[in-house]
Amino acid sequence: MTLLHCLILAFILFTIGIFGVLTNRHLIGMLISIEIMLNAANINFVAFAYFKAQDPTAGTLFSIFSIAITACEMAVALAILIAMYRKHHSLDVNTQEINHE
Amino acid sequence: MIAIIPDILLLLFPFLMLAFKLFLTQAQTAHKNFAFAYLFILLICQNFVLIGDTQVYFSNWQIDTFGIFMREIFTLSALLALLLSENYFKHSMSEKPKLFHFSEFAASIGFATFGGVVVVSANDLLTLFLGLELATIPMYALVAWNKRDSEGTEAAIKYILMGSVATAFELFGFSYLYGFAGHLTFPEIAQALQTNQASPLIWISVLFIISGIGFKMTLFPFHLWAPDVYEGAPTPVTAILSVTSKSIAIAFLTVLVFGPLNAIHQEIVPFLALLAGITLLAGNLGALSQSKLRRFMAFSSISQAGYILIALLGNSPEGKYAIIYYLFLYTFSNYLAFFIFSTISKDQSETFISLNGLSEKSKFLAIALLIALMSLAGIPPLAGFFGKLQIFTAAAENKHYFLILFAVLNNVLALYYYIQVLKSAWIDKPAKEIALSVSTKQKTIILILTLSVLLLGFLPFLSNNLSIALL
Amino acid sequence: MNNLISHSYLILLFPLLSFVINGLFLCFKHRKAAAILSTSLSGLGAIFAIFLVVQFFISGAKPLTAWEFEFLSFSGNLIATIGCLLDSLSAMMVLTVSLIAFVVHIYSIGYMQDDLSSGRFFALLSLFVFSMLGLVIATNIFQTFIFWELVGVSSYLLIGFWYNKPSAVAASKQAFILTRFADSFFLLGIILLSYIAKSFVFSDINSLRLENFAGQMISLGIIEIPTNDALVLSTLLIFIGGWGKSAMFPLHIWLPNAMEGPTPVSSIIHSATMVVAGVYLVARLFPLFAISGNVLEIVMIVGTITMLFAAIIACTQKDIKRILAYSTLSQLGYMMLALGSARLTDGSVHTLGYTAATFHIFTHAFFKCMLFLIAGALIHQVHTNDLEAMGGLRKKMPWTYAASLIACLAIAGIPPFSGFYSKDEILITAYQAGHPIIFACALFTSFLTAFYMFRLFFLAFHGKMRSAPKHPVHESLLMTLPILLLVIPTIFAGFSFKNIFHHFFTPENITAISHNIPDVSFIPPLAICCAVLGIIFSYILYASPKANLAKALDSDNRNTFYKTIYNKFYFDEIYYTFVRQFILGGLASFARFLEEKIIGSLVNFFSTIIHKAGSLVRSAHCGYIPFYIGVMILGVLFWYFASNLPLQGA
Amino acid sequence: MFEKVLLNLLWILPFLTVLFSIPIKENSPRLKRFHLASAGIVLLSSIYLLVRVFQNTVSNTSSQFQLLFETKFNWLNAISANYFIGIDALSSMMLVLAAIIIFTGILATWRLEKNQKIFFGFFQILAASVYGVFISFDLVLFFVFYEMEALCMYLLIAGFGSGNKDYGAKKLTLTLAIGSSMILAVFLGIYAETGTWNLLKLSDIVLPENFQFWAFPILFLGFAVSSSLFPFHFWSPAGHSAAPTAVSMFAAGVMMKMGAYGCLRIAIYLMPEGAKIWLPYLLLLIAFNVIVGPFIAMRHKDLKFITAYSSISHLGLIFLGLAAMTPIAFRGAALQMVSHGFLTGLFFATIGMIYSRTHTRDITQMSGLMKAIPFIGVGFVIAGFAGLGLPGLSGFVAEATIFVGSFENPSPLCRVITILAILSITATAIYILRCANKMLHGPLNIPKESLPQAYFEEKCIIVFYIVCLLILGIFPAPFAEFLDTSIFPIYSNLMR
Repeated sequence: MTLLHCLILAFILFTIGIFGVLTNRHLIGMLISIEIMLNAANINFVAFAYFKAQDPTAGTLFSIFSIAITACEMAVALAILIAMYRKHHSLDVNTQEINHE
Repeated sequence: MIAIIPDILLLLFPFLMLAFKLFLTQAQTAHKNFAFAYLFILLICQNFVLIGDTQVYFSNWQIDTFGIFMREIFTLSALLALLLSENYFKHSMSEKPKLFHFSEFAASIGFATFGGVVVVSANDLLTLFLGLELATIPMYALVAWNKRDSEGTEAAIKYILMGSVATAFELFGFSYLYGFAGHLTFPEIAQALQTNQASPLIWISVLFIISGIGFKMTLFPFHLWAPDVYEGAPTPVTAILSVTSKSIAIAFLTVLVFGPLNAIHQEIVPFLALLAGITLLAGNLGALSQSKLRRFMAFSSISQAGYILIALLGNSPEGKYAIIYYLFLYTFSNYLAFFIFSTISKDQSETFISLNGLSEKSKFLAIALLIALMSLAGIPPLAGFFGKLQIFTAAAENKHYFLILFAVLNNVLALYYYIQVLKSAWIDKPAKEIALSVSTKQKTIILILTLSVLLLGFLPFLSNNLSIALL
Repeated sequence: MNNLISHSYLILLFPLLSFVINGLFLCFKHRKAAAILSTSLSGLGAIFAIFLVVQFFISGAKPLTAWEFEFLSFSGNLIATIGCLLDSLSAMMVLTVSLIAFVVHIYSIGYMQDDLSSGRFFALLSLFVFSMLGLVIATNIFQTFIFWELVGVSSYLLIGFWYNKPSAVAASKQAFILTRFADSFFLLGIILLSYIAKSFVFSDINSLRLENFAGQMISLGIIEIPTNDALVLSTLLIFIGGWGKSAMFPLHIWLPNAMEGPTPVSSIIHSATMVVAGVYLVARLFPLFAISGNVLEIVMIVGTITMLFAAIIACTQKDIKRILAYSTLSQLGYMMLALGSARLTDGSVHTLGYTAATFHIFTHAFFKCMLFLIAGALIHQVHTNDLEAMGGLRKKMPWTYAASLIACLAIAGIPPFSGFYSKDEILITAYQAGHPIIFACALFTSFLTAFYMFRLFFLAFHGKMRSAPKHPVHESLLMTLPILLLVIPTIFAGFSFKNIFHHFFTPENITAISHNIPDVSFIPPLAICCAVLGIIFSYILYASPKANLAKALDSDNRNTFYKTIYNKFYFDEIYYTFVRQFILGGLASFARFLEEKIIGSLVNFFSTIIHKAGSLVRSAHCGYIPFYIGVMILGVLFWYFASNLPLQGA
Repeated sequence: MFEKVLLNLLWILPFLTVLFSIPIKENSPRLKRFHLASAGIVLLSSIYLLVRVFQNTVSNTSSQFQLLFETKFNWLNAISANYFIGIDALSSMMLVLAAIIIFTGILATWRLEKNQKIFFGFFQILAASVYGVFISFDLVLFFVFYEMEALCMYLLIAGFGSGNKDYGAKKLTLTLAIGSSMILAVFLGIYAETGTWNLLKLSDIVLPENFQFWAFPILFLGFAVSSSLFPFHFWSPAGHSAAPTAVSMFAAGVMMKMGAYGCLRIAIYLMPEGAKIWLPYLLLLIAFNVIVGPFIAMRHKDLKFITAYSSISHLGLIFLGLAAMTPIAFRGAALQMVSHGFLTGLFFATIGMIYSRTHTRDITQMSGLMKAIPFIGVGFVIAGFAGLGLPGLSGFVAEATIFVGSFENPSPLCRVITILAILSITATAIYILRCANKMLHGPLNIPKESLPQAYFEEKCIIVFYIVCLLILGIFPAPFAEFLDTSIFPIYSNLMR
């Protein structure tokens, strides 16, 4: 396992995330896909820290912080989703968008 | 140690607000007045921070001149946003139900503002990222503040989904930057960029970082969310989105571009130039025939983002100076516009039509509107013009003549749509007479803002003081 | 006596004063005062002019610049000045203009006494006199142009004096525009000439020599021509100015139409003074014309055509003023012909033409002015211009009748009246120049002149009244006196001044050539014969007891030829068609089409494009989240390719 | 010192007037008088300054402007922009022109019924902007004043105009904004190349030839937009026809001159090489103005359209003078700027008076007005005569100077266009006379009671302008030589 393998893995994950966001019509599903994208970045950090970096602690720290922040973000997101669900009783993007003009 | 005190005070602000909420449940007005007074005093404190060499606290909390001025802008914006929001907590508006929980609202704004402070104080990528997230996450909540307003919730959904995608891009870009440099601290990244051959890794990382921040700064084509969110959010939140959020984003870019990435500034510049050009064109075109004021302001702020970006094409001190100067004036002009819109929105929707007959009802408001919009359009001798002038001068030093020509010609488009608003306020006759009720407090604020917009550009004090500090 | 010349600024001052005072203070409310003021000032002017001119000729008639001040200095030598050049030509013109102005002023008091706006009339008349005097005393061609335009505008204002009469308004506009059209060439000529000569001053211009410019070239934009040719061209362009002002064919049509103005105006502006400005200009620049190759021939041909053409038309007209107008045209043609035929076929130039033309300006001014005054008197009494409605006025207006007989004899060229002498000179010039056809034309025109003038005379005064006048016809003193005053020069100007003209009126810088002058002694009797023939002819047709007046005056049942002449060869119609179809309908419509359809729609096109782009941008903001995110991701890809970052190999 | 203060007051006074007029009662006679008094003071000071400059100017042979009564201090240090004002021959003449037009503009609006405070307030700001343009010798300051008019122009036209006013106002404001954008871009370029905005310092620095090549046409055309050079002239008919009288007078009389002034003072002065390369080609654009303009005017019936196209063609003559690049032609252009200001001011003023009485501007609907309102009619006719270049009025002097001057330029294109321009004076006569004849002459078709005689202030306006036209038309020599002191530096810079 080399750095390249990890980077390719991360990239594939990132692409999967993108694909997921684009194709999912369910808001929760989209959030999960976004989570995958964020984790791909985390893998990058860890991989760089492990294989290459002069300052390996920084990379690992970064990924831990980012996981925590992502959690916050998701918490807010879920709160908004709940507010949304209370109004619309649905979390499908297709039913929700207000078409402007 | 003195320089960090305002930062600590700012950090305390949200906690104090929450504490008030917990312990003094009844004194609603006191909350508000406390918040205004606190932020106002904070602003004055920040003003007393000595400007000079960069000071570093806790190994990565760096306070430099740029940061000090940005702090002032953030605090100013927060103060104005709270003042603007006051009425929205008092009674419901024609379009939106009444807002609740002022303390939490103020606390969220406080957190977002502190996020901005973190961004400009950051000395490594991690802090930078933390600051950005700290500034962003409260914004998501603020957009959705009004639970009973489904539009607001939907806007928040859009905002948070796209914001998260943008965060992912940014994080991905950061990871490559880290991978390239092997460090997270700015000086070491800068050194790595200077010594090593620039590899494709770095370019991808730059592309991802700029795309990610492009979302916050509403750069083309990451700006699509802005009109919907600006429209859906409560008006004070819209104002803060268009000022604080944008300022934080541009501060983020400035910190990066003139900091660690300065070594590859020349290579990034064409990209930034294209981004700026296309963004301001897109913003201007979008604003051409709008009918809703907040949506209109969204497009206008998109094009303003394009203008600010032009400053990054210049060299470090001039570019930073131009950005700060512009942001100051932009803050005043933009809030002035929002304050005026808020006065009409009590009984009417925030659309162009509601402005009709404003000049008959209140000459004062109509003139203030004229000044605000013409300042945004960059007509001398109003503040906005001088802001743009500084930006263009910064870019001209690096001979980006073509972009400048393109940008100034775009000004004409901007002038067109600002005139459309003026037409509604000055020329068109209202279908039915609806009385305006403007409180003295609002009038005072509007008067102060109007005078600032009128004089801050033309009179040399602000400009010269900033230039002494920054250049 | 020298102080008279040093006070020659008074020439201009009197009429200017009259114009300013009248125009500012008296124009609207005090018309009587205006009339008296301007008449007395013009009387003073006339007296001063007489003394001045007499003194000038007594002191030897040396050309001199009496006074001069700078108007505008362009560069170096190119200085436009306003000054007073006194030489025999300008002295003669000053005298003529001042005298006629005075006479017409007196006449106008009577003629305009019922008109409520006569204050304005006198103001404008003074303006005209001022401009005309400024024109004739000009020291340089720039000054000429300045006053040339001023006489043009005063003519415009006076023709359109009765501005609520549409025909008068139309005529004034036509007169102004046609002369303006010619003036634009005049101005161009001046600029070209001054560019070559580096001076505006007449003495410099008249001493130009073609040899000095040999080998030089000058660019006229599309083509480059030798400076010599450019000089000739500029002379031609300047002549075009005179062409318009003197209403030479085919720019003549404004003059007959200008008769819509008050009759005193016709008499002073459109017969005696302003219209001879063209002739005066050619005479003033005669040395320049003399060196300018074929321009003099053009002058001659234009003069001949106008002379003949106008005389033919005059024979058929019924409007008394129009007949006189065509007669003026014809006489102007004579003068031009005289100037033009100064150039002999061998290329040399002799001076008789110049003398003849200036002499004819002088004599013609008096009798033609008088004829107009008479016409005015008739119109004032019978309230119509139409000869058909007149007749039999001999008894009612005996003084006028006598005066008009003298005037008609003078214009017809019967000795000893003045017209005979000057016309005789012209005929001699034409003959000497070696153009037999031109000479024949001139002789024939002389016959026609006698014919149409006596046609007018007989129709107006003889026979019996063909319509009953509304008021009793009588002669008013104020109008008859000026007519009688003019009888004096009409009788005496010919033989008494002939020698003066021969002595003093030779152009500078031209040496008279006196070789092989053919015998001309047969010309005077021949001319008299022609004139007498014309008189007899018209007597038979219009005044003899057997004459069938009804038939002679009938213009409807005539052959095409007569009708063509009667309708002035349809020149008015051609002109209107040209203006409407070509200028307004063609050029102007095209210009407007260009402006509105092409430029306007280009502008609209741009704004449409921008609005389209705007709605395109707006339609992207559809509110659909997956679309937004998709665009974001595509945006990253887009910038991957478009950002100019050195991403290759990534 | 007194002159210095006066010069600064020129632009400060209008602002102060606006400020102090806020407490005055709306639509009261005091308000009007207050504004009139302020404009009158400015007018008197500008005349005084003209006299002082006239006394102090000596003939100039250097390539530097002879600047008097300078005030200079640092302004925006960050971009080293200075507050730098001064006055010389050309600017003092233009100042007087502007002051006269502002003064008469206020008089022409004397009978405005409502919203006077707004109208006069904005009008004073316009005034400040033009005074500033003519006295500032720092590019930033110049631009601030130059662009300031965009602030008020739209509202003045759309709020107080007539006809298709919103459209016209937008067209005018936006097109002018295009021009000023181009100017701003080049100013920034000049600053980046040289590091200074000071016009006097800049004249010593030779801008790189490559820069001049690109920048000159942009700058020149940018200025030419406000002087309605083809193809940027389209704002003028729409704008003028919509604007209220005073604004039309201002726009045609002063604002359109600001562009030509900038072309001469800044574009040609700072970029002589660019001028030499480009001006011969720009002649083609000028041809449209000069030659096609009058023909378009012939086909219009609306008085303001006619006058707008007449302005276009007259402004074309200014550009012909500039493009010919000879000292006489430059002087002619400068004279034409002043002269056309007066004549077009008179034109629009009389048109406004006629419109306020007949409520139509269609010349085919009016007839015989001379009978009812002779004073105004005479004013119109004299403006017309000045427009068609009658000697004795200022138009002739300016036009003749331009023609003589531009004929001295030996380039073929310049010759052709000069020749055509001279010949096109007939066309000018045609439309002006057509207009006067249709409208003023003939039988009166409107009841005389609805046509009150000229009011006192209207008479004042007319007399004022006629006096100006006559002074300049009869005694042009002192003015021409006076202007030469400002023209010569430009020419000598060009020949360097």
